[in-house]
Formats: sequence, C-alpha cells, structure tokens
Amino acid sequence: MKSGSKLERILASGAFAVTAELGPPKGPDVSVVMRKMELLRGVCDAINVTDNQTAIVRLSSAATCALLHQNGLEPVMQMTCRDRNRLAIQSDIFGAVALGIRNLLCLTGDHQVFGNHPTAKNVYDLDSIQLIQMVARMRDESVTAGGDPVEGEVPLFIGGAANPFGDPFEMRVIRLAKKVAAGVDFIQTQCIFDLPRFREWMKRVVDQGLHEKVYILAGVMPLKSVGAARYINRNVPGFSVPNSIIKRMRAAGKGKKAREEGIKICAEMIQELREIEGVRGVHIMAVEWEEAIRPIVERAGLLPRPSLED
Amino acid sequence: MIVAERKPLSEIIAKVEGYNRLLIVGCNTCVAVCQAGGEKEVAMLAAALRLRFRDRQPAMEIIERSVERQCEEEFNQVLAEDIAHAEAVLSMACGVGVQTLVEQFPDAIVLPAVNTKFMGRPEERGVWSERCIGCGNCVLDKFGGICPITRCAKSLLNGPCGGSENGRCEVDPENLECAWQLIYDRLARLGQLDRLLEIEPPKDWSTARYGGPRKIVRKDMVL
Amino acid sequence: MGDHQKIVVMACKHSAGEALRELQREGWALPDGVEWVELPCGGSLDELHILRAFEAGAAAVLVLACYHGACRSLDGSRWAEKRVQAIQEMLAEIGIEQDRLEFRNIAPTMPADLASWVEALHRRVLAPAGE
Amino acid sequence: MREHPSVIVVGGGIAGLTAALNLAERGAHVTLVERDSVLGGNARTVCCKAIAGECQLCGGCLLGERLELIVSSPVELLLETSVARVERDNGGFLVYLEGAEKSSPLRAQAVILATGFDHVDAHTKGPYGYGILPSVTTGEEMERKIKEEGQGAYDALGLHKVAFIQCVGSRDEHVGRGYCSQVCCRYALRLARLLKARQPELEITIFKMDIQNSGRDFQKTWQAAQEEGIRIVAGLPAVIRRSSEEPRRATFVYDDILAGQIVQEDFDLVVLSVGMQPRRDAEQVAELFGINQDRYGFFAVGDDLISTIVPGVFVAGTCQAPRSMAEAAAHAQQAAEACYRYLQELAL
Amino acid sequence: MSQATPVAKQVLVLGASSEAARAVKELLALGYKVLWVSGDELPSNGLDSPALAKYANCRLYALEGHVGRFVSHFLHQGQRLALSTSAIIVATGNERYFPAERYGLELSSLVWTTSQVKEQLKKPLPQSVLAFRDKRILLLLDWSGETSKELVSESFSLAGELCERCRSEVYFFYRDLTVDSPGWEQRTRELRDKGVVFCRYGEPEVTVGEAAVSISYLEGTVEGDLLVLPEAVRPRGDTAELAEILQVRLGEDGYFQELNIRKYRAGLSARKGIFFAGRCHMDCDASEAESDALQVVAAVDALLGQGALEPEEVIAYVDPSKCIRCLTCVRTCPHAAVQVVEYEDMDVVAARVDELACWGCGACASNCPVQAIEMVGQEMPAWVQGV
Repeated sequence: MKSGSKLERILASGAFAVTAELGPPKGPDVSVVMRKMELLRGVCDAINVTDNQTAIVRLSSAATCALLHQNGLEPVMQMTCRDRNRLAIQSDIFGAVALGIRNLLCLTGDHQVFGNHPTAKNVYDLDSIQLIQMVARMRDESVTAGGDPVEGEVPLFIGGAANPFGDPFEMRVIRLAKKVAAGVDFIQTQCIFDLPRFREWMKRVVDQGLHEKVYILAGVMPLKSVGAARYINRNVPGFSVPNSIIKRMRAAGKGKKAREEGIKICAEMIQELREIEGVRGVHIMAVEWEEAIRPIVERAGLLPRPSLED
Repeated sequence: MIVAERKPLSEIIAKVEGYNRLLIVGCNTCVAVCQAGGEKEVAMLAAALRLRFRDRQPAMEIIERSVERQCEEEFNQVLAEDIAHAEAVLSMACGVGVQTLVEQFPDAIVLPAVNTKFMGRPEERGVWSERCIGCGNCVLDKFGGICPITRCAKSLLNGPCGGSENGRCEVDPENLECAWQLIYDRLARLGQLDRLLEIEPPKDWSTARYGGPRKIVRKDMVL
Repeated sequence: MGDHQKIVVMACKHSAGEALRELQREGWALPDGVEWVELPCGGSLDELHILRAFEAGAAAVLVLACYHGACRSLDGSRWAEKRVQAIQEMLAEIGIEQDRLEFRNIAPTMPADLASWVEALHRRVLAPAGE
Repeated sequence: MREHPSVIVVGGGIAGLTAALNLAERGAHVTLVERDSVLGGNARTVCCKAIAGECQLCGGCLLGERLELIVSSPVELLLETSVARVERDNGGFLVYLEGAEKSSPLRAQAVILATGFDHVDAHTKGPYGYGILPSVTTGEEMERKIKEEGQGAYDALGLHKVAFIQCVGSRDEHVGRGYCSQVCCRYALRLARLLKARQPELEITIFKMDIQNSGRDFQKTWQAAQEEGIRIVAGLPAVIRRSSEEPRRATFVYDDILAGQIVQEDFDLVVLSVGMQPRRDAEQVAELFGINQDRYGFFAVGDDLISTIVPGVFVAGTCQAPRSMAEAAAHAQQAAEACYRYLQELAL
Repeated sequence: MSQATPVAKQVLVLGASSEAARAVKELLALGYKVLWVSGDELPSNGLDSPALAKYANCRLYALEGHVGRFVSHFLHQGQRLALSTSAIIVATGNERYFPAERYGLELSSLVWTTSQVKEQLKKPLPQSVLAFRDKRILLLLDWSGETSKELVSESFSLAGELCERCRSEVYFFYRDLTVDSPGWEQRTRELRDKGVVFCRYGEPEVTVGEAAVSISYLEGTVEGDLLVLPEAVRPRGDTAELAEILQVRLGEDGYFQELNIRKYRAGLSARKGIFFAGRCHMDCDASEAESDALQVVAAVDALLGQGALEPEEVIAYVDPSKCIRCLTCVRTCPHAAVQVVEYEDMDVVAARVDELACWGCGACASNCPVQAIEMVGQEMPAWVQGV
C-alpha cells in the first residue's frame, strides 16, 4: 500500500471504483461545501476537489479537502502548476498530508486566459509530469525537490489526468507512459463522449501493458441540456460530443426531461465503459450539478458502495 | 531581433500634450527593421503631432532626429544639444534605447513612443512572431530545434497539455501553433520520437530573468 | 496652415494622368486651388506625403490610383489604398475631419468621372469659403 | 547597319499604334497615317467597367498606355490625313496622301494596314426596332454614354429590367456575317456586372446563342456574373415592339430553349450587342493597295493571318477579322514581327 | 544618370512546346544566339544552327542577375551548368489530364478521351479507321465545366475526321459552342455539312451500359457506340517551382501571370527581360500559341534589338550608407529588381536597385523605414520635404 487511502484500497481490492467531483464555492462559504458533501455521502469512494478550476478563484482545494476528511469523507486534492512554484506546492502538500489527506491529483492546470484573472502572471515552474515525479520521490525517497530530507511520512496515492482526445493522438499514449514512469498510481481521464476513440486509446494502453501499472478511471459528464453539448463542442478544446448524443438531448426537450435524459445517457456510458478492458473505475464530473451524481451511480447499478471493514 | 510596435497615437498625444519643445529620436537598427521607430516613423509621428497641435499657442516646436543605435552612448552623444534644448524627449527606440538616453542625460524627460514586444522573426513582411524569451540556458537541441519555453503558452517541458487541437494552442487558436505539435512532427520527421519518452526534469530558471536582472562580463574584454 | 486654401490631388501617372490629359485635350482645366501631383505609380505614395500635404495647408487630399488588377506594377494600387486607410484612421486624433482625405480607383478611360470627382471635392471644400 | 527601313502604318487605333511602336523601337522609320483628328480609333469610346475597386480586364486601358508611349516615340504622326493613291516603286511603295498633311508622297518599303472595323449598324436588324423604340440601344452606345458621362450614367434612369441581346448582326450568313464578332459576350457581361454592381436591385437578363466564355481574362467575370444573379437565357427574340401598357418600355417574345417555354416580357432597356463588320471604305483601301477582301469584306490574308497577296503589305487588328482590343494588340505585334522580317530579307 | 548599357542578343528559351520551337526558329532568323532548354526531351524539328545550343533533360534550379545579364543555373546530366543570357522566354506549355472525378466516369472501351481517338487515327490503316467505321460517336463537350480552346479546336477536327475518313455518325453535344476564334464559326458550318449533328444541352444525363452509351438531354435520348470526352488542361506541375526560381507571379488559376491589362497579351512578366509565350500563360490552341510566340519574339527584339538597354526615366536609387539591410525593399518590389548585395567598390553590404530591371514604381522608396531610397528623376513639390 502506498498511502492506505480508501480509494487505493478499493482499487487494490479489484472493485470498480467511483469518484466524483466537488466544485468549491467562490468564497469561504462553508455551508456550500457541507451541502454538496451530503449529496455525495455513500455515493462514491472518493471526491475530487478542484483547484481554481478553469483559472477561476475558489475556496482552496486543501481547505475543502480537510473539511471533507473531518466529516468522514475521502477527498482527492487536486494540485495545478499554474498558481504555485515548486516551494509553495511542496509546503501545501505537507499541510494536506498533515491534515489527513491521502489522495493527490497532479494537473498542469488551465491557462489563466480562460478564467476571471486573464491579466495575472502565471507560474508553470513545473508541469504535471515533473509534479508527479516530485511527489513520488517525496513519498518513496523522502526527499524534497531541492534534495533535503523530508521530516515525516508523505503517504499519498498519486493521480494524474489523461486526455485521450487531444492532439497529436499518437502522443497521448506516450504521455501516459511518461506519467507511469514518473510514478503515478491512478489516472482519471477527460470526460468521454466519443466512445470509439476512447476504445482505440484504451486498446493501445492495454497493448503496452500500462493498465497493469496504473489504475485507470474513465471520466464521464452528464449533460444538462442540448445547449451544454453545443457549448462543449464550440468552446472546450480536446473533446466533442458526437451527433448521436446531441440528437438524443434535443429529442428530450427542455428542463427536467433534458436533465433526466442526460443522467440516463451518462449511466449507459458508464455501463459501456465497465466492459472495456483496463477500466478500473469511473470519475463523474457533474460541474455545478452534484445532485445528478446519486441517480447516475444508482442507474449504473453501482450502489451500494463497498465499505471496507478495517 | 528585437520586435516593437508604435504606441497608439492617442496615448502619445496625451503624454506630450503639456510640453512646448519636443525632440523625437528614432533608432535605425532593430525598431527600424520592424518599422516601428526608424527615421521614417519619426517623420510620420512628427508630422502627425505638428498637425494635431497646429492651432496651439505657444506653438509646439518638434525636432526630428534619428541615430544609428540608441543603446550606444557614442551614437547618442550628437543629441546632447537638442536634448538640452527640448523640454521632453520622445524616444522611438526599444526600452533599452529609452533607458540609455536616461542614463546618459539624467536631467532629460524621456518618454517611450513604442512598446517593445519580443525577440522574434518576420514570418512574412508585416507579420512577426516570438521565438526566444532569453531563458539563459538554451535547450533547443532537446526539442528538435523548437523552443517550448517560448512557444508553448505554459512553457511545458513534457507537453503537450490537453488543450492542443489540430496543431493549434487552445489559448489562441487563431494565432498560436501548438509548440508541442511542431516538436512532435519535427522529431517524427528526424526519427527521434523516443526522445519524448525521457522525462525532462524541472528547469533551472535561475539563468532566466527569474534569477534577477542578468549581466555578462567578458574578462577578456575588460582591462 | 497655409494662407491660401488648396486641394492636393496625388495621382498615378498611368491612369489619372492619362485621364487628365484627355480632359485637357478637350479643353477642361483643373479648378484653381487644385495642385496636381503626378506619381509614377500608386505604390510610390508615402503616408508622409499625405501628412506633409495637410501640413502645407491642404484643405483636402484626393489620392487616385489604378483599379486593383490594372496596376502596371501589380501592387501599387493596393499599397496606395492601404496607406490612405492608415492615415484616415489617425485623422480624428490629429484634428482633421474624416472626409478631408479621399481614395478612389480610376482608369485612363474615366475622364468624365475624374472631372466630376475633382469638381465635387472643390465645391465641397473650397467653394463655400467664398470664391 | 542597314539604312533605316521605312514603314507606313495606316490607322491610329490600338493595332496601328502597337505595330508602329514595336517597329520604331526596333529602329525602323515609321510614319503613321490617321484619318481622324485624334488617335485611338474605336477604342476611344470604350468605357471603364471596373467594379468595387477591381478591374474587369476589359482591355480599354490598352489605348491609354499606347497614347502615353507614342508621344515620346520617334513615330511620325500624320493626323487628318488619308491615302489618296499608291504606286509600286521598285519593290517599295509610293503613297500619295490627302487631307491636312498632303505634302510630297511618302516612300516606304512596307505598309501595315490597321484600319479597324465599323460597328454593325443596328438599323439593319429592322425587327429589333433600333432608332424607333426609345428603350432600344446598342452596346456601343452604352459604352460611349458611360465613357462620356461617367460610370453612373445609367444610375438615375429608374431602370428595373434590362435585357442584353447577343449576336446582333453576327453569326448570320444571310446578312453576309457568318462569323462570331468575339467581343460582344465579353462587353455585354462586363457591362451587365457594372450595372448590377451600381444598382443591385436591377434585373438583368442576357439572351444568347452561345456565350463565348473562354480566355483567362474572362473566366472570373463569367463565374462572377452567374453568382451575382445575372440571368442567362438561351434564345433570341425575333421581334421587339413597344410595350402596350408602358410606351417607354419595350417587349418581346422569346423561346427559352432550356426551360422549354415561350415567354413574353417587358424591359425598360434593351441593349443590342452589335458585332463588328468591315469598314465602309474597306473596298477602296483594298483597291488602293491591290489586296483582296475575304467573303465577308475583311482583308484577305495568308495562313499566318497577316500577309496579303502583295508582298510588303501586311494587315493588323480588326480590319482582318473581329478581335478584342487585347487580341488586336497581339495580332498587330505579330504583324510588326512579320513586317520586320520582310524588311530584313529585303535588305539582304 | 547612366546612358545605354550594351547587351548581347542572346536569349534562353525554356520549354519543349511547339510555341517554344516557333520562338527559337524566329529568334534564329533575327540573328539571335539561342539557348533552348527543357526539363524533358526537346522536339527535333531540324533546327540546327551554330547559334543554337540545345539542352534536353536539363533542370533550372536557380536564376541570378537581371535583364541584360541573367545567369541561369542548371543541372544537366548530373553536373552544374551556368548560362548567361540577356532575356528569357518561358514557353513550357500546359498539362493535359482526364478529370475523372468531375466527369464521374472511368475510361473504358466505351469511354475514350479525345487524345485516345487522335492516337488511334494516327495508327496505320486499316485499324485506325475500322475502330470507328459506321459507329455512332457521342462527343460531349463543356461537361467538365471548363472550356479550353485547345480541346474545343481538337474536338472540331476530330469530329470532321471521324465523319470523312471513318464514315462514323458523330453527335456533338455542347452547352455553349465556342466559335470565337477567327474561322471557327465557318468550321462548325462545314462540320454540319459533313453530317455532324450538333446538340445543345442544359444538364445531360450520361449512362454507360454494357455495350452502348447514351446521353439524354433536352430533345430526348441518343444512344451511341462510343462516348468521347475531351480532357482538361491545367498548369504544368512544375509551374509553381519555376515561378519561384524566376521570381515571377502566378495568377489565381495557377498559370504564369502576365504583367497586367495595360500591357496585356504582350507576354510580359513583371520582370523586365522575362517573357511568357503560349499555353503556359494563356488559353489557346496550338496555332494561336505559335503566333503568340511570334509576337513575344517581337517584344524581345524591341528590347534587345538595338543592342543596348536604357533605364526608365524615373528609377529608384539606394543610398548604401543609409541602408540598414532590413530587406523591406526586396520583399515589396513587385519586379524583383532589388537585392541586398556586396558593393565591391565600397565594400559595404546594402540593397542595390538594378537600374535596368527597375520600373520606377516607387514601392521600395515609400516602404523604406529609413528613407534611404530616392526616386531619381521624380520631381515632387517642395512641401513634400516638410516645413
């Protein structure tokens, strides 16, 4: 065991893991965190807490994760390289570990031009692969990036992201291999709509035996409306919603019916993903729609979640 | 070379409005090559300002000068009289030229008329793009001759990030190619794709501006 | 500005120039106060020429170049149009009304239009100031 | 060096000027004789059809360029002068002149005839009512009106529907003009685009036998015309009459072959695209120089389309066959080459 | 300024087309020394003269210099070759291809191109004629949406030959019958008299069956034994590369672009001393291409015939001491008349305008960022220098 985190133990037990995402508020309003927390209790094995997602200032990931942990939930702290240099990143990690956080997702982070501070100076002292390597050496060799010994244990279950749909396509598997070499333990992919292309990516991952060296969780996202689908296609680089799904969302109409159809499609996607060799879990990203996660997990037949005795 | 762009005319007008005697100094090296601050641009700016303040009393006196290279004190020395006479100096050189004048003529008010942008090259006439940020420790050999530190919006050394789509960078798809797509294509062409498997360790940024303003001293050239 | 108001016409020799000579052969003459500056091609028009014309007291400047595609030196007419547009953008900031600088394409087969454009500009800019 | 060979060019249009300029630049002593008081010939009434800043490559500017060059060239210009009599003189020609410059006869070793063409007289196409119906005009008149009044000549006439009728007086063996005049489709479509560009709501229809749309200069215009909604109908009217409802408009019936229907339609303006025919005085000029005319009255030539049965007499431009201004200039330059080679052999 | 520069009567002709051959013949007749070069084989048309040097399979890879002193660099049988001439005539012709995708048909025993029919007719009797005897042949023009005089002219002569020599029944389908070359209207009348049936169509439906082909159009459906489609023409594959070496421009349609309307059809490129002749810059049939070669030679002799070249009245002059070698003039000159060079006498590197190549258009002078270029001979009003 690398961290002893609940997520690690579930994945190690061979069970099909479920993680979800919680978006902290744009301020210190703890009640928002508490409300979202209850929506997810018992529905997933770990909860990712985003770090200034799309470069928009929010309650820090470390603080929110500490709140989750104090309330008996398993957080996954997300860490980007945009806002901190290697000194700040390491001290924030020590703080998180001290507060009981055991899962860390290492990301490069969206460019500040997409967020609400486009004129800010970015950092990018490290990139996600260098971050993974740094955290792995802190945990396994008990050494900081600068080479000094670490006072205390850093038992972290290290995660990384992967975008099977970005270009150049051949690079995507090479990059996953680099992350594995850097010491990543689990991977959460970008949300999947284009199933054939994801299968093609997974096939190559399996061919290189990477699925035996890292737990891969497939990312999914429920669509609230046909508008949301079209917005993704136009503005979010890296992946697109195929016409078949857009047609179903349009046919579903508006409001509640559209959201139900979105949940239904997401659940069906999860069942499809479960059959793909090498997929060990699912990561549900319901941005600003945490309510949808319970019905999705339920419909996908993944309840109740396994509770580990010890 | 250094590439610069003249400031908007309205901004320059606001800066010089209060002065009666103005000296405009161009530079005939980098800013002339990129047509931002050479002799002709000095004449153009002078003509525009004269027209703008033609009805003003007292009339605004505008002197036009241009020197070979404004970052060399010897070339600027010829301006001494004009600078003393003028109430303000409008320098059309890059930031280096402006500050050389200030260091050389401490009493002079020296105002910048251009925005110094980057070290880059003309893709075609009239279009320049950045190629080097002067990080102080060149690693171009590792990336097939394409610099990710300058040309990747996030200076990634183990790129690309998730936002690369058909060769364009998500930050500005219209103008920016994804540096890592270029690197990938180039290494594929040279048959050196295996280079991408090696993990590039965190960069030593101290040789770049992050380590503080840099200075080079060539012992063989200093007595 | 100059005491006497004037209009400066900066004209390409091959199109406007030939059209003017045909007009002159038929007895037409440039209205007084119109200074005709003939250029070897639209391409030799320098933004500075336009600014200097206004500095020298021009009430209006008319730039005449060939139609695009008919320029003897291929890009000259397009250079001329681009230059005029560049100056038009700064006219407001240097206190000159937008309609005091005009660009028109012309051909040697358009003497009638040349005459009407110059006369219209003359009426609009110089005439109201009293004959 | 051989003493300067001397050439007489008869006709000061685009062809005559081109041939004269080329030979003069190559050292020949050239005298150009022009009947009119001004150089230019038919090209003088060609208007500019450029649209939105872009030239439509109609060729009208060719004259401007040549007028610019002839002024500073050594060509001797004899205006308001025509040829009265021609005598052979040991291999050369003795040309007696009449008019303003009838000085002593000119001696020359070669002659290039570039006497141009006449527009087909639309009156001869009786059923089309030219000269009777106010709304019926010709392509030549439209060009002349735009040249004299400027590109806006037809703006304020309240036109809604305009028809161009092709092949008026051309491709018609019965009237002795069994040839295509080559230029009518080109000027009709360019004029149509000019009118359409200035008055976008105008409905313009071109009635054709076959649109002649080859040639690099024309491809862009042809495609643009179709995209800009200029209607092309395959079918020519037989008779054009005064419209009964609106006397100032014209009406005619036409058989739209491709649509397979017979239609009657009124138009505010009907433009007859008149073709080219030989000059009225072509016969006298042929007799003067002892050359023949072909079956249509143009000057008869050999396979090279330039030399005549009389050695030393060459033909350039539209007096040999209908041609566009650009083609006439090219043909004239070919004539200059043939003439220069002839002079060379003569001098050996 | 300087007076006339002596120049040799020496011309390079590029290309193996019939118009190239005609230009060579005419130049030799005018007493020129001619270098005839082509990337492919050269036609052997019996033109041998001491003044003619022929180089087949010889590729141009670089061009230096200007009018009066061009130096062309070639690869000939593996070695490099530099030839200097005063002018260059480009007569590389065009390229034929069968636009299968536009026709939507593949060639077969029932679908031939006009070239295939021509080849067959050249074969010895009797097969040349038997192939078409008593057959009904459907000749379909304008269907590819492209008209080319060359192919229309060929189709006319084919239709005539098939009727006369092979007693075939020929149907000539067209959208717009091209007759706008001298004598072409007469030709169509002669074909009608020989029995060719002319059919106008709007949108034809072409079907290729097992043993027969048919075209249904306005007036009904016509069955035939053979469908003949004209090929299309396009610029030769090496046009773009050649244009770059010669520093001349291509039109939007990819052919060499003549100077423009004002000098139209004289075959002048934008560079003095470089000319285009025939099908490489215009749409014409073989005979028109050859007469185009004649008039280009006339233009060449007008330039070189007097054995000396004079600069234009107004030309640009670069002051080498002010030039900062920023290449703006080189990039904006439409006539490729200015390069950055080593001034031998002053051992300074700066832009230099070749006085014979310059057209005096002033684009370089107006674009120069340090006002180092003056238009010599161009008077401008005093106020242009500024108050």
